[in-house]
Amino acid sequence: MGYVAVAGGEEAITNAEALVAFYRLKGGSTPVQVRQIREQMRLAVDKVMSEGSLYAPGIAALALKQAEGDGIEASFIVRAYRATQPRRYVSLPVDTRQMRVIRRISGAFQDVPGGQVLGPTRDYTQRLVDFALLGETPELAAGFFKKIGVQTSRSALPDTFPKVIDLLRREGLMAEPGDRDRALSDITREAISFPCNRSAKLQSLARGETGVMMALAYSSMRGFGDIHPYLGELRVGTVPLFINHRAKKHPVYLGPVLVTEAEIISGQYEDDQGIPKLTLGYGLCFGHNELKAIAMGVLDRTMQSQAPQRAPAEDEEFVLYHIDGIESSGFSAHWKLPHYVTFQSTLDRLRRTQKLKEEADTLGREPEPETPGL
Amino acid sequence: MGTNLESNFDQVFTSQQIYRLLLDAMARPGKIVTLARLEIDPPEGLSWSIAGLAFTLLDQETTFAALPDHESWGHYLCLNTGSRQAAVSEAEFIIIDGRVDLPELLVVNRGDLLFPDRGATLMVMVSSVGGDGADNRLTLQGPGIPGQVSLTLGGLCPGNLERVQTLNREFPLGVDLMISDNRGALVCIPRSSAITAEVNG
Amino acid sequence: MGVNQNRKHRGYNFAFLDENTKREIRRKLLKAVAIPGYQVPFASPELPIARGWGTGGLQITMAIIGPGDVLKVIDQGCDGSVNAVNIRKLLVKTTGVATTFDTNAASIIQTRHRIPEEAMRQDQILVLQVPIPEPLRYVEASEAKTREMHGEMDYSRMWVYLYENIVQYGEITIGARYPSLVNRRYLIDPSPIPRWDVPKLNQAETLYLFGAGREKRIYAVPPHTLAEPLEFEDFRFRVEDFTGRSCIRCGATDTYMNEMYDSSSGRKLFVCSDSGYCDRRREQSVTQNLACAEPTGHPLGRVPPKAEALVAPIQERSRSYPTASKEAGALEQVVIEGKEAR
Amino acid sequence: MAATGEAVLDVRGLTRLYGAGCPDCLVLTGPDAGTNICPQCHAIVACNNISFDLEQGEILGIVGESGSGKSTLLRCICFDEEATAGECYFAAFGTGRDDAFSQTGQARRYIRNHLLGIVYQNPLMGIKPHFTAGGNVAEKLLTADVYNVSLIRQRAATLLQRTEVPLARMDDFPANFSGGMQQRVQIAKALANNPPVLLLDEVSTGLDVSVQARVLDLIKEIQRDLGIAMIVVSHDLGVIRLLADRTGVMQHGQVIEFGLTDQILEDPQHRYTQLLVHSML
Repeated sequence: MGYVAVAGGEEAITNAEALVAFYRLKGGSTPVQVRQIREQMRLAVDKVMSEGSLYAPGIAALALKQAEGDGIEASFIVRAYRATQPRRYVSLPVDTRQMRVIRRISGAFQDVPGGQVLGPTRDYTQRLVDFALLGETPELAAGFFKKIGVQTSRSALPDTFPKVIDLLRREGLMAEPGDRDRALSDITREAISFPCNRSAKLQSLARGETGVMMALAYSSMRGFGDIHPYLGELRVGTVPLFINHRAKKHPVYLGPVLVTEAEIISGQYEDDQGIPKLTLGYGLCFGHNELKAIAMGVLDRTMQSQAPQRAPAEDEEFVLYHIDGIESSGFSAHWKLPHYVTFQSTLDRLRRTQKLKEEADTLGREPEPETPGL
Repeated sequence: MGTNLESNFDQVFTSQQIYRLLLDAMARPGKIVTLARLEIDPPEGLSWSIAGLAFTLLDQETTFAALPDHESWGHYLCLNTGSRQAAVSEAEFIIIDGRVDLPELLVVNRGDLLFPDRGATLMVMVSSVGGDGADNRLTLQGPGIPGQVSLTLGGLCPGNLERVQTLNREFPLGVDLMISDNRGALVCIPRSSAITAEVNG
Repeated sequence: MGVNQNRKHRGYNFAFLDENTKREIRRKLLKAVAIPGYQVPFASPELPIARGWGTGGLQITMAIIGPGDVLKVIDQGCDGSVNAVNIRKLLVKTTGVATTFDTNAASIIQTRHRIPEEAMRQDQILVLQVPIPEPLRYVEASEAKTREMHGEMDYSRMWVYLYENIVQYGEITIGARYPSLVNRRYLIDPSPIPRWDVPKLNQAETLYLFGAGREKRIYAVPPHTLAEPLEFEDFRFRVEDFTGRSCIRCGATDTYMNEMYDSSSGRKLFVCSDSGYCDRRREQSVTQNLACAEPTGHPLGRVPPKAEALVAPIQERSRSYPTASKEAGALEQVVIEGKEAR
Repeated sequence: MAATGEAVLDVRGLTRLYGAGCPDCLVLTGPDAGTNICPQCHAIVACNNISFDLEQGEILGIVGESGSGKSTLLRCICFDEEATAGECYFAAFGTGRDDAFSQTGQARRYIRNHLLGIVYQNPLMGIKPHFTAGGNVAEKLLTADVYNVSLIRQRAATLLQRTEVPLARMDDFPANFSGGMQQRVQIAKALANNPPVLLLDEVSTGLDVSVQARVLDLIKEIQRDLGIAMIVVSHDLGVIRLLADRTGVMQHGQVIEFGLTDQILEDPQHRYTQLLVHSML
């Protein structure tokens, strides 16, 4: 019979874990409530859901609390939790034409059917530190509600909006997506391979890390690549989610999911009939995360590039292998692990080559194998 | 009979035990391991040991084909593993009665050079694995084998063996064999093994 | 002792992974064994351990482990290393298996960066954690291209890399992760084990399984399989040189050692990287009343193992590969002595 | 003429189409049609049912204007492109009657590494500018299983000397070489493992006249000394006249005339060949 091995490392780990909790609470303020994070750190929660690849605002908020606000760490917790969840159903495709929008804009047209809906955005505010928030109290918040009137004017908005790209399609200006997959990939059940099909690409992008996706997309729009994007349409809102249930005749409604969708219109390519058309890059992610949706749309489009010289953002391997925050953070952090053994091996080689060089220098020749006479 | 939903197979622990034997056998071609008797009730002609291997490896993410094509086998395996039936040329697992001459074997998928792992796995029923008096005497050479190893198989149709040799003629393309009798004796011959066959008169 | 009694974490399946995930890994492992050295892609779902911290090895262990196994987990050769502890904790929490520090007593050993000094047997499995499974990354960044190169056994660029190394430095400069050819067909990255351990892969008794979780690849070196480090006829593969070194704890002169600087004297010291092996040697020399260096714990965070682990004798291992020249060692010795004199 | 009458390479019915093709492509294109583009389906018939053998030690010339299909022919033989139809037998591969075109990528790689040397018009197609000159020669030797550094360096030195690359530049990167010197490194590399068959595609095109002459002399010398069988593709009949024992003339994807080079030059049969020969004189 074996025994359970224990070691000094175990105690250290336990202590480190306790210290983490201590550092989180040592300031002495009231422990932050998950509901507060969920409601008042809305955009952080959305980012964690999207990068954690799980639509669960409560879990995401809890993970943020646990991670002391570190978004990547929180996404990692959510992703690991996701991997343990049974996969009972695959949802039906969502139709974003049915989206109940809270925000909808187009950068390509001055006016679009349905109109521009600014919604909750900081885009046109001055980024001044709002010292008034220092003294925010429940009473002040209630006063604010009274002032603006919480009754929503939903009736003033149409239920759904026509899509900008549909208008362009109708006019024959927009290329049909050429690489519609016959069977959808599932990147959580099968490692991606290259050339990568579209569904695997979009899945990878949808769970990518916002910062790195933005950086890659930015590299393309700034000059490393030939993409000159227009924001055809950006919408934020809820879409209804359905599944097919074995026991039911009709699709079963599960509930609303908040998503951000970006449709990036870019320069022309010839379609399969040889007619020049505009091309589309598509971005969709969980929650309200406009930068990610835009970056995703741009990257979806850059990866379709037919340029002979591939810029980084146009190389699908380069993009898809490097946008996952869980993978990149894990590997970047793993250098903290001991590497004594490999470093020893490196030192061994270095000393050996230094010695060979030294010997060669004293003999006055290059440190290389003999070149035979001619 | 034979269309039973089996409740006596422990998906967690029995399949783990079978798997370790299987892994050992695949790592050491020619080595005979013995599966513990399973209390299951597969349809006529399908041995409990092959059914046990199928329960261990097949699920809704895999496809299989039966040769010869017994409807009852297909139904039983679909029901108990969730695996889907596919054409012989596409299936990932081929459940085979090795005693029957099967020309269709030649169309089995042997993978491609980019993804040789897509080559199929053959689960082959024979009358006996090991022991004397068997009609096939094989010599195996390759990874997992110190030098070479002899293996006797009873009731394996020689034509099928030749077809496997044809499928495996260019490593790494090929198919991998798990061969078992109804006493639970199991031997594996991966594509990396070079097979030399002597057929006894 | 029943298995489930030891399972503390009831919220999860035995060995954490659900059975579907295990089955996929099991299927891929069989293909990996059947095609020695070929990298089989697998789904590799996230684990509660970070990517890059051993998730590939963990998934393999979780897919193969059973209640009767005895587990040893090491990192840098050491059972007490914090990451080894963390991985062992997760496995014990979810399986309840017995664990050991003793290489001989283990049925499954999960390891990062080392293969134990003691020769392993055919009833054991070694699971190696792999950060970068692709040996051709030295010369080609693209996965699509390296896959094609493996498909056609097109390894010339790797060979030229080694050739140019020799032209520039007079020697191959690869330290750990030394590319090796398996079964004369597939080039593998043997994981960042030192060159010292590479010969152990060749014609071994034991099955070696390699898992790269972040890169989603599994591969294997079966027992009794050729695994040859790339070398030239006139520039042989060499293991690390420890000529003139001995372990300050157990006195061994024939093990892979880590060097460290003594915090008070600044002197350079050497210590066995395989803590289990080192402990056993110490234990033996103590029982034989042979004097030994300071009776400290293993510097990498090890406490003395229980006595029942110390059973099998130390096995000598003969090596067919030369170490670097003795002069190199001598040269360095002078430097160290100079430092001491100050 | 060093040919022995023994075929080292036998090509049968090699056909290469760009595009989907239709049943009438091969009939509706060629010299008579005056085009290699199928009027029916717009597929390009780059090579149309080409057969020949290459004898031990001979130089076979393929001449034709650009777009006639001659380079495509070479690229199919060395597997840079996939032949649409036809067979190809190397005497040194398998039994000698194993069709190379129907082999897997792994077997093709073996043939390419062990039985072929290729020299492209653009030297950077054949050499890697970030490997040293010696490393480039080494690559070819390493693919052919020579694993001895001093042997490799010896052989590289001999070949680079032979191709007039200064030995002092053996460990430099060809990225810094002139086009002519890059081309000579490429030839040295192609010769490294003494391949039974050497394919040369417009090797002197684009080089200075003096360099061109030296490269052609070199090829002639190599053939004389080493007895390597070669296929030389060129648009320049002068090059063909200098090098080739036998010559095939290609137009619109077809071989329109085939025979001893001297005969073709003295007594061209096909109208197009006559035009070529007369324009040279």
